[in-house]
Amino acid sequence: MQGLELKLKERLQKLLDDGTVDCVIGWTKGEFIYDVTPAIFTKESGLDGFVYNSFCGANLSKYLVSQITSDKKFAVILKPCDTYSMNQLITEHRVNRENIYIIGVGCSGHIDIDKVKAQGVSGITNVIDNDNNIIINSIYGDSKIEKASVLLSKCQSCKGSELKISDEIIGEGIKTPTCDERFDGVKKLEAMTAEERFAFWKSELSKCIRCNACRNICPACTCRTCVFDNARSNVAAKANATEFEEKMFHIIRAFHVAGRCTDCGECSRVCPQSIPLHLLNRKFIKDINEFYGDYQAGEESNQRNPLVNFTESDIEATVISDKEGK
Amino acid sequence: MIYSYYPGCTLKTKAKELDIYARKSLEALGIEIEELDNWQCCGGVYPLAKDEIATKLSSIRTLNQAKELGRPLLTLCSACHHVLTRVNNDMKTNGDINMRANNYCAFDEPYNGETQVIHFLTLLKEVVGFDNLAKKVVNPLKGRKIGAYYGCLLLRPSNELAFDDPENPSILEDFIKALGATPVVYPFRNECCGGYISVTNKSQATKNVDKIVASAKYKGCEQLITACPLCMYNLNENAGADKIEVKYFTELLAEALGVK
Amino acid sequence: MLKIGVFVCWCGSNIAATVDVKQVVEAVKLQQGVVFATDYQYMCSEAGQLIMRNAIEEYKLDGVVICSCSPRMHEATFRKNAERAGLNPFMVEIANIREHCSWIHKDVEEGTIKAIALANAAIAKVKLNAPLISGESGVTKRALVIGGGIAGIQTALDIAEAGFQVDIVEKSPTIGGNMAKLDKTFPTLDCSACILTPKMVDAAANPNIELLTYSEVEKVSGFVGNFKATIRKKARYINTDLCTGCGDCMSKCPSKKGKNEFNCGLNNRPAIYIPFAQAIPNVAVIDPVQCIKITKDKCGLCQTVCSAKAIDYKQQDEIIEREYGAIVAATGYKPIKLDKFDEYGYSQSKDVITSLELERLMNAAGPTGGKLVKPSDGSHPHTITFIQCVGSRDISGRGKCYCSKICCMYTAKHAMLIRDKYPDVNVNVFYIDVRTPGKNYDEFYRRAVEEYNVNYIKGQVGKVYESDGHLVLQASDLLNNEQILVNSDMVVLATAIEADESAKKVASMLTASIDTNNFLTEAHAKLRPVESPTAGIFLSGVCQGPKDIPETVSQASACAAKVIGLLSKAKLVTNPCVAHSDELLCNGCSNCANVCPYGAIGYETKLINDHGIRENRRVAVVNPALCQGCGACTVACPSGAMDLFGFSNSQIMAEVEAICKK
Amino acid sequence: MQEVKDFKPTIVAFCCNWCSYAGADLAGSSRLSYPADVKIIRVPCSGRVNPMFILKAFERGADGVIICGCHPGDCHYSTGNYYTRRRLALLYSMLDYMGIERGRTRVEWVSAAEGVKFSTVMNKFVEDIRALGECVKLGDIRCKD
Amino acid sequence: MKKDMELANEVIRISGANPIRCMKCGKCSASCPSFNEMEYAPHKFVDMVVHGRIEELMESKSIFHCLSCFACVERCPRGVEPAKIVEAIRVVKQRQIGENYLDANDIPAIVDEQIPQQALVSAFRKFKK
Repeated sequence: MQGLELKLKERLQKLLDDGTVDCVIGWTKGEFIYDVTPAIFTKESGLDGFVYNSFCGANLSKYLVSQITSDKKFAVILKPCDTYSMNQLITEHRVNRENIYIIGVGCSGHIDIDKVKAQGVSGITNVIDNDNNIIINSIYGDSKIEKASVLLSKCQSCKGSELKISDEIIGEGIKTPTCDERFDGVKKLEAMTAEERFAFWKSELSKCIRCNACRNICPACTCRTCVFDNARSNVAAKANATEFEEKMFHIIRAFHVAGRCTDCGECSRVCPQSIPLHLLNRKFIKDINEFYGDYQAGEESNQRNPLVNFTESDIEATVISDKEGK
Repeated sequence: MIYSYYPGCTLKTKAKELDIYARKSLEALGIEIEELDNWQCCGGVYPLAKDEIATKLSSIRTLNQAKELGRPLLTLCSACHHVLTRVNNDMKTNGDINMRANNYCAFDEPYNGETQVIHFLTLLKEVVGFDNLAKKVVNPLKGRKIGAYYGCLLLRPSNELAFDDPENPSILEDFIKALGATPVVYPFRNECCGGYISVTNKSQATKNVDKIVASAKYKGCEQLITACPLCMYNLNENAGADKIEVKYFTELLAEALGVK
Repeated sequence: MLKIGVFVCWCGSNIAATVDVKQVVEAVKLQQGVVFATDYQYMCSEAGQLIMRNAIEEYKLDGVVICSCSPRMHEATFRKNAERAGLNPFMVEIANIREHCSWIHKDVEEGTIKAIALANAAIAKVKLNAPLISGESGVTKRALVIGGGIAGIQTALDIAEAGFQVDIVEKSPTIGGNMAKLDKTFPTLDCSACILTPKMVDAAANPNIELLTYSEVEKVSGFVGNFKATIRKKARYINTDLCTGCGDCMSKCPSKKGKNEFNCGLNNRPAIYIPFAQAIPNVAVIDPVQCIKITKDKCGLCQTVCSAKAIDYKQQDEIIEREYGAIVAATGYKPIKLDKFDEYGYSQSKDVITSLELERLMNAAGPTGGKLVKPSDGSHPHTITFIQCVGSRDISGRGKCYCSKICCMYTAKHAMLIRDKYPDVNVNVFYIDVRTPGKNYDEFYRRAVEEYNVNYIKGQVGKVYESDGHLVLQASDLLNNEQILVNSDMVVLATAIEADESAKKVASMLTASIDTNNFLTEAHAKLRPVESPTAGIFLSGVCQGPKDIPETVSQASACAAKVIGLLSKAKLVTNPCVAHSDELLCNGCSNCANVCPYGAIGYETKLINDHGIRENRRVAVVNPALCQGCGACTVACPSGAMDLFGFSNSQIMAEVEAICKK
Repeated sequence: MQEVKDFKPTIVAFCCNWCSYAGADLAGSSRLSYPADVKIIRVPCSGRVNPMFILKAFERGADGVIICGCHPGDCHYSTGNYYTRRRLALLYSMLDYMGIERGRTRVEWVSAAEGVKFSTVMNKFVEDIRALGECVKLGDIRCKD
Repeated sequence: MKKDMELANEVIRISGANPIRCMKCGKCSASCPSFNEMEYAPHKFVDMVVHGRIEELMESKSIFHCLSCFACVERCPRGVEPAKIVEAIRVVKQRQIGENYLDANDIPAIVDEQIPQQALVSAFRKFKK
């Protein structure tokens, strides 16, 4: 990992120096090693504080959306899974590809600090992540942890090591060994009775505080003004006044990104209430795959989203209302 | 694939030939059947009244038995085929009959018309294939002019039986052709001989039979074949002055296959 | 605060019998914004409209709700009326309390409650209506007629006479359709060819008409005034400019076993053929399936005998794209197949024929030169029996549920013609009812009975069979309560007619609606009988429902009048209920453009002032001339930037809320 | 038990102007009855129906929502109902996934000529909704009486 | 009159047929192989049921001459199913005590050597309760 950080830094400096780009979207270090924040570096500010380590799991593609009208050129560091979002943003004209220089980084999975801490490790000073096991240096000594057990949830259903779009590639990665099948969570819910499903979502969604973290991180949720913020939309609300509004917000949010969601998992990652929001998006993905054939949003740019597409022989909508079973 | 075979009452008594020749022929054709244990009478007639359940139960038990064995149910007698097919349809499509019958029978699992009822002729046509049948014929019945007598039970109502074109059927003619004989099409082959009233009103039966025989002879039939013991009896016993030889189709089949 | 007026129509007793209109008036008065409410017997009458206009002026109404019949019926009437009183016509909403309420409910209390709910929904909606101004679009001064039978020919001739260009697209090699096959026509017994062929010639000669025979329309896009059609001209393998129609090729062609379509398959034709002597265009066509040269690359005789050098075995299909202002469907009919009616023995005896086959057998240009003979042995028949309603009025699933309308009359015609030409032939007709509405029709049928002694027997036929060298009909004679056996040499089946198999595809292409029998639906059964509900699409002839020739021709001309009316307009008023995009909300994501069937959404990079932030943004722009107002884009748009005038998000939500309010 | 029998559901039917609304008109002019619980909202095309309308209806107390459009292939706007079919299959599946009774939502294709079908569909839908009873899983309790 | 219609409705219910659809074309009677044996022909049957004349039909021997061959059902253009109506009347009659058409005691006198079992089974099923 440390080697990769150096390589990146060196290359980015060069890109800034030779004028290929004006800015870099990367991470800046915080107080602790796991305390990293997405940041924009400019030629003027230089790459001081630039960091790339096992905790740089966030998807940076969304930060380009607000730069669409900028005439500056940006370098962005994207992991394989982030490139799907980039493709989707290009498809929807939400970023200006001409002004973007994509550095694809090889990836072998990123670490969820909460999962590390949950294993009883504290006072972390450094992490050495070169193997299936990671070594954690802390003020109380070193410990060795199986990497798979502390991966980010989204890495546990890794889409693979292939970069779907990039201008250059730095470092090699491997597909992280997946811990669970992508749709296991959805299937588990589907196997429940309607009453159980209802109770599950009622208890999960009632935790929602409408902080909009899911919406803000989501690389598919890029509306200038969200319908839920638009006073004239008849559905605007700043907080959930009723159980209905909790459901409404999340159903509509999932519906609006259906066919566009790349399943990056950021929504669940950032949710302060730990609501498994990805289970909503994955339900749509699973249905789309089952009803209309396998589809991966962002697999390439300029794909046609299945919700703005059809075939004459599509499955009838009554497939749901006439469905047998629980 | 083994077929559950349902002979029915008459094939065990007065229509033994229909049954025996069928068994021999199937053996020659390499089709395996197993007679259903403890089969019950189909009831002889399909009860048309919508509120009749009891009279359908024996058929339902038979159908369910075949379902439990996981085999199609092979029929031979036209009347049995008619009754079993229609009762099976009821179990598939009529919720009321289905519910009441299942409540009464209380099988381990409710019976919902899962069994496929297949007539011997359909088996010959679709499973064996008339082309293949023709190849297996050792004694072609060359030069014999044979008329098919369908009667009513196999064909009607066509939307339920789905056996053949009710007004211009061809399965028996194709069968006759496969045996090497010449099928003779005559208009009254799908007209009723009056089987149900053969006990109570012989004179009426005679009138019907005479029309059928006259029509067959006019078109040049030398012999008729049938799949129905009731028609067989009626055409033989209740014919007026003019008679024609009537055989079960299985007898001809056995003859042509050289197993008679 | 908007001022709303509500007008509740009784529609005589149609509404008032099941809906307490007074109670509706009282209830709507309680709604916020309603400053005036009243009821009247017939709101659509001049007196009713005056009440509305007066109220608009007196109360300075901003919006109007009419509780009446379906908006599909009188929305236009009331909108016009509002305009007369100076109110924008799009400030009118209709609550459908007749078709959707009084006519389907019996209980007055229930009906009244529902009527109030529907009125409240309309009030909620109208409060959010905005005045709309209709735009304009141009009209391509050319019409397309699909089908070259008598209906299509007549429509095309009338349109061409008015000075507009018309294309007739006919799928078979000649125009003329079914009428060209007929011998005589009822009720005047004039010869079909004598009245049809001059029209065919006129159509070919008219400089405003272009005939595209052996061609099919493959795709239609666009909208009223501005359609675009893709037409496939199938390869004839003949250069039509060179072919003189001499027919030498036909006599030399060795492949003579093709079924002669024109003679209903009663005789054969060669692989290269001219459908019939008066065919228009009078040029040959090669059946590619039958031709030995095309299938096996042998023969080539026709090319050697053709002195005009017109034969081209390598000819390919040609694709033509044209623009039209109006499209006429004139796809016609065909007799149904009789394979489900074999109790009549159609497939078992050659002497059982359909009425259309009889037309060919009696036609001087037919396979027998007009001599009526038994098809089985060519001998003279002594008795001919007609059976009516073969497949008509049949709900068993075998036939068609409707009356085919023409059979009673043509059967009387056939019976009469046979008795006239061959007085020695006995004619029986089995009928259920004899239906003869029409000028001189019943008189015509009575002549068959009274002058020509045609034996009409009330009853149906159960079975037709052969016995002793003739056909026997086992039938009911209902008036005598007997089952009778009738001997006959020939049996003629008055076969039901059905919409041509192309109708479904054509309707689908034209987005014209179609009924369960595949007949095209008219915009209104009584008041707009020749228009499809889709603007710019018109219906001519039997494609709309069974008709005889006089009716077909009148309808064809009526249809032409409507087309001419449309094509004569310099500009069309467009529906202002179109989509529009809020630039401030638009993400420029293209989802809306992806679902737009009209290509009406484009993108522009515009300088946007978003609350003081000025920047160039890619935003969707709707072309109102192209947009037809379906609203598919509004749902594809996640941000809600795209909305629809007249059916806006907030209007529909307001209706939902009003309806769900307990 | 008595209560169930007297239950008057609120049912919102979105009907496209060209086929299903006309089909409903035909049901009316043919006097083919269906329960007054069904209230129709006219939309130009079934493709105009936004999932938010459906959810809004439930919020405001609807017990069932049905969307009717032209038969696929016969859409007045050529393709609108094809999108409807996809959108609603997915939306309904999501509602089912969240435990909402799937009988409360339906899509039916009714042409302008199918007055009989319109009436049959509505009778059946109302019957189904009556059997399901009041919708308590979706909806704003403040909107209930 | 009211009682007659009640009986007619009972017959219609048992039969599951729909006599009101009849358009009086006579196709059933044209197809019936027993027409000449019957006092009331099939079309007449249908009409009498529509008009509630069940008792007359129950008294008629016609109901026992129908062969249930289904020719009328197969060919009826209106889906009326006359054979089912005849059977329903037969059933209503037999369900009345002592109204069986066939008496077991008469059987030995009328059977012959060859008669198949099935003929007896069917005769009892059709004509006796």
